[in-house]
Amino acid sequence: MATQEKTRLTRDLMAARIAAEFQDGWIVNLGVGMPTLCSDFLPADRFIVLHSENGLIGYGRNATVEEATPYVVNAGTFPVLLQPFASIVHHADAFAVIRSGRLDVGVLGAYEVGANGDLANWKTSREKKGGGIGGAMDIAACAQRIYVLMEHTTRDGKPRLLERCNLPITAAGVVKLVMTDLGLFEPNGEGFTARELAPGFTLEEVQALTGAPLRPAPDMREVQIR
Amino acid sequence: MATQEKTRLTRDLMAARIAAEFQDGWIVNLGVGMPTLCSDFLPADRFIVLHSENGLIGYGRNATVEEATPYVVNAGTFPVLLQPFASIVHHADAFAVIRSGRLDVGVLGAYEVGANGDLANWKTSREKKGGGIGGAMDIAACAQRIYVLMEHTTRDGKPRLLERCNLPITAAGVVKLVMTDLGLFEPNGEGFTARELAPGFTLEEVQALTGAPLRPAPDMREVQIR
Amino acid sequence: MPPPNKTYPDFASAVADIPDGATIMIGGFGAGTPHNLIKALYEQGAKDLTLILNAAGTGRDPGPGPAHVTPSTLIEARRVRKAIMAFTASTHPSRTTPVEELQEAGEMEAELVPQGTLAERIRAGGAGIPAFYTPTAVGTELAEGKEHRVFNGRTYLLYEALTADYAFVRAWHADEFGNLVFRRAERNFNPLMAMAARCTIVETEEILPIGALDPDHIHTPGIYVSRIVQIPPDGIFHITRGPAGGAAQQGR
Amino acid sequence: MPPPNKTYPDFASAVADIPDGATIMIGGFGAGTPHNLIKALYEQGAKDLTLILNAAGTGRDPGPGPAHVTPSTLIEARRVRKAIMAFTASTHPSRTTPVEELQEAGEMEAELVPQGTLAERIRAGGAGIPAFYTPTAVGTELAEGKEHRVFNGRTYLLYEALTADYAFVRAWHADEFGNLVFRRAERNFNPLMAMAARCTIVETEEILPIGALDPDHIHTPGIYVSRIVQIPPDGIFHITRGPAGGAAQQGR
Repeated sequence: MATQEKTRLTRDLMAARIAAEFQDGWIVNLGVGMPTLCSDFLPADRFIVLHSENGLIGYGRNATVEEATPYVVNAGTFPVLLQPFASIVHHADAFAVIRSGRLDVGVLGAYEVGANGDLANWKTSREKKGGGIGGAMDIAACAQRIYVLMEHTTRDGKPRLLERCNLPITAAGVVKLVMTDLGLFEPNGEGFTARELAPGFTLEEVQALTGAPLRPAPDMREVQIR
Repeated sequence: MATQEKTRLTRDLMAARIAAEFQDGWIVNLGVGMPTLCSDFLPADRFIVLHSENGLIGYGRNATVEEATPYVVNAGTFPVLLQPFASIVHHADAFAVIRSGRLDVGVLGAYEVGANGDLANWKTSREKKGGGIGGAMDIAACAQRIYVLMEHTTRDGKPRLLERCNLPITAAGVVKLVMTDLGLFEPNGEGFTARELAPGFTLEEVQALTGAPLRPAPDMREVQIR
Repeated sequence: MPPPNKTYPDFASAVADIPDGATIMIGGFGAGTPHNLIKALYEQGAKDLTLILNAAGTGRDPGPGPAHVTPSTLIEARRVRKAIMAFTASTHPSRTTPVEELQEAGEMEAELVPQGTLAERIRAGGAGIPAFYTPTAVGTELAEGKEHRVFNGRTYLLYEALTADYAFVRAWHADEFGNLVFRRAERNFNPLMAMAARCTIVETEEILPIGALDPDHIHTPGIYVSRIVQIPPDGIFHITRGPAGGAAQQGR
Repeated sequence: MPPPNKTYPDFASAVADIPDGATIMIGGFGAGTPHNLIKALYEQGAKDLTLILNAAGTGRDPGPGPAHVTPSTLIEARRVRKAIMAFTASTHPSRTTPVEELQEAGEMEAELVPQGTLAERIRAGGAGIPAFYTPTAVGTELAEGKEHRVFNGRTYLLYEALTADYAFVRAWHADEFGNLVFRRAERNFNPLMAMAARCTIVETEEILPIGALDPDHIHTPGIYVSRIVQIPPDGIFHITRGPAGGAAQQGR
């Protein structure tokens, strides 16, 4: 394994891996950006309801150019397909689903995740007045659990998994699982538990790119989709 | 006029007379009981939207036995007909219409009306624990104006138009017009202004059946539908 | 994978697990009442219940035969600990209801709530809103002891949300996933209660295959529904006012 | 008497009376945006506006030609005094928006509200609820200065309702009375805003005669609608993401 080529995970692989965590019967919200890729990788042997902030309850994979209509789009406004069991509600009722705790998981992008489960994904500096919250703050505060899907480091190589978030948080202590291009991690209070690592990477190599102590899970392994 | 026979108004006449007050474009809620009779007497030259607590927006006259369906009923659960422009909403949205002040008038039955416009129509004694509020308290608190449709006196001849209500009130100072079987009256703070009287009745005769001072309107006349 | 089929074979099995002490919302406002589920609950025997509903029915005039069980029947049988309603008394001042009598006798609790506030509290329960302010009932006996607060110069009362363990809902059509369509005035409280309960049980005139309903026409998304029973030919489809004002049961 | 016909001949006449200083809600979430009304407002000239909407658009990348005016175009033209939105910054951290720049420069006010709270504040405005509590944003920078309150052991924030002078709404079908039907994801904020504004102006693909819509399928009752304009063949029907992520205007 030490001689294996190091391969950061592709966005599709990251989406597919986190989608494999969805359990049968779950109601799932996929955040704008990378998380919406998950809709193409739902586990075939489980019944999953994809929910979108704009009121789609039961959408499916991304539409091809031929299939796309301007009427059926996900929260990122990309065209998707409806499932046969789909229904539509207005924006307040879409957030009624969220606030009442009915989302089994929200999969969100992030700028930073803290070892205490804090999520920061709405503002890129403390000084800026503005921000892009969208539905993330509602989802983060109210879903049964939050999974994060993000690059392990910033564009200039700085870690995004930190002991504590530097940026203003979206919600406190809500992240249960973080999927990055270097593996699958669980916040554990003091740092992160590495459950899976990208092919060819050692724990030490990933630790060097992580801003909090990494601990290997007892059964830590290479990333596997199922 | 003094020799004319005294005629208390029929329920239909009372309903028709108060319905003649509805202005073009008004949204109107008709309370359970006598007020629902108004739907059979809407002014033909005005556009009126009848709203019901159960979510019918735009119903019309009472259905005949042949026309009745169990699906289309008014707040009193009597079968009515839908207008061609009708729409249906759920109970919370039906009360959104009410609470947001969009009812131009609510026509309600009452046990008592005070000279200060107070309405009492949900409880028949101060001592009783229970009551029948239904939608009346929301309508009374939020409609632009309240018209009351009731018998002028109780079954044992006691007045229902009073200086102040004896019974617990439904809302304070909301009644603008009271239609009884003896005429049409406006609460004026100290008593009631008689706008119209039932055929053959004098102001003195009606005053004797009224629990607050009656003042004749400058143009007081016999009840006329239009 | 396709969705689970939530169809139950009969009303008895759909209400079988309701325990003593459960809180149950019951839809309907004249039209749209889940008569068959109410009857099945009566036969099932659960007691010490809390009911949330518009009105309980008169109880004294249960209509034609044993088929017509109303919430008042449950109340008369002393199986309801508390009721939250917009009518605890009859609209006819000369009649008394079982709720009034048991409440006066201290044998049950009844909370009287204006109907719009009741609907909004149920809506809030389903929407994850714990409490809200409303102008209704300010200045009345019901406002005593309630928190008053002024917004933009007007006084409002604070009310908390309502949720339930179960909701009994009556729909016109359902698909096997539990997507619901209501017909006309049968909608009323039903979609709100479906959202506010942990387990929503539906009786419907017809269960359709998945895909038969237009997603834009669905009033209650299937995610809110746990169990569906199709009303059998000998079930209760409607109870309407008879010619003399009494109840008349109607078949399909 | 039949209902009034609320049809207006064109977008210019439908927005002609909007005064300086008006508060305007604008529907849409990608899909369901009233592009033609936004463009007509831009051409009409009203300024000192308050806008309530999900996001303003990037402004810098207005898509193909002058047809594609976004709320950001109004903002860049310094005609917006205040915006209440769920996105005041771009989701791409590398880009800045006109709102951000004007806000930093003190030239306009921007209130950032979580999207679910924004939707609920608009819903409350239309429902006559002056204020409500929500769990969203507790523990964040947005909660600073807000009233915190505990219900059943959980902490919530108080938010007040939003209403507006005008709402711009995009519907699939309308009838002449203003009953509206939305298609799929175009519904989003539109029916909520229609209820929360004193004057709701609708652009629609097709105006149908009264009676053409099933009352059970209507998403917005006509009582909430004041003006309706049918999008002409040369109007903007949809603006969708092009192959490269940019905007592409689509005809019918």
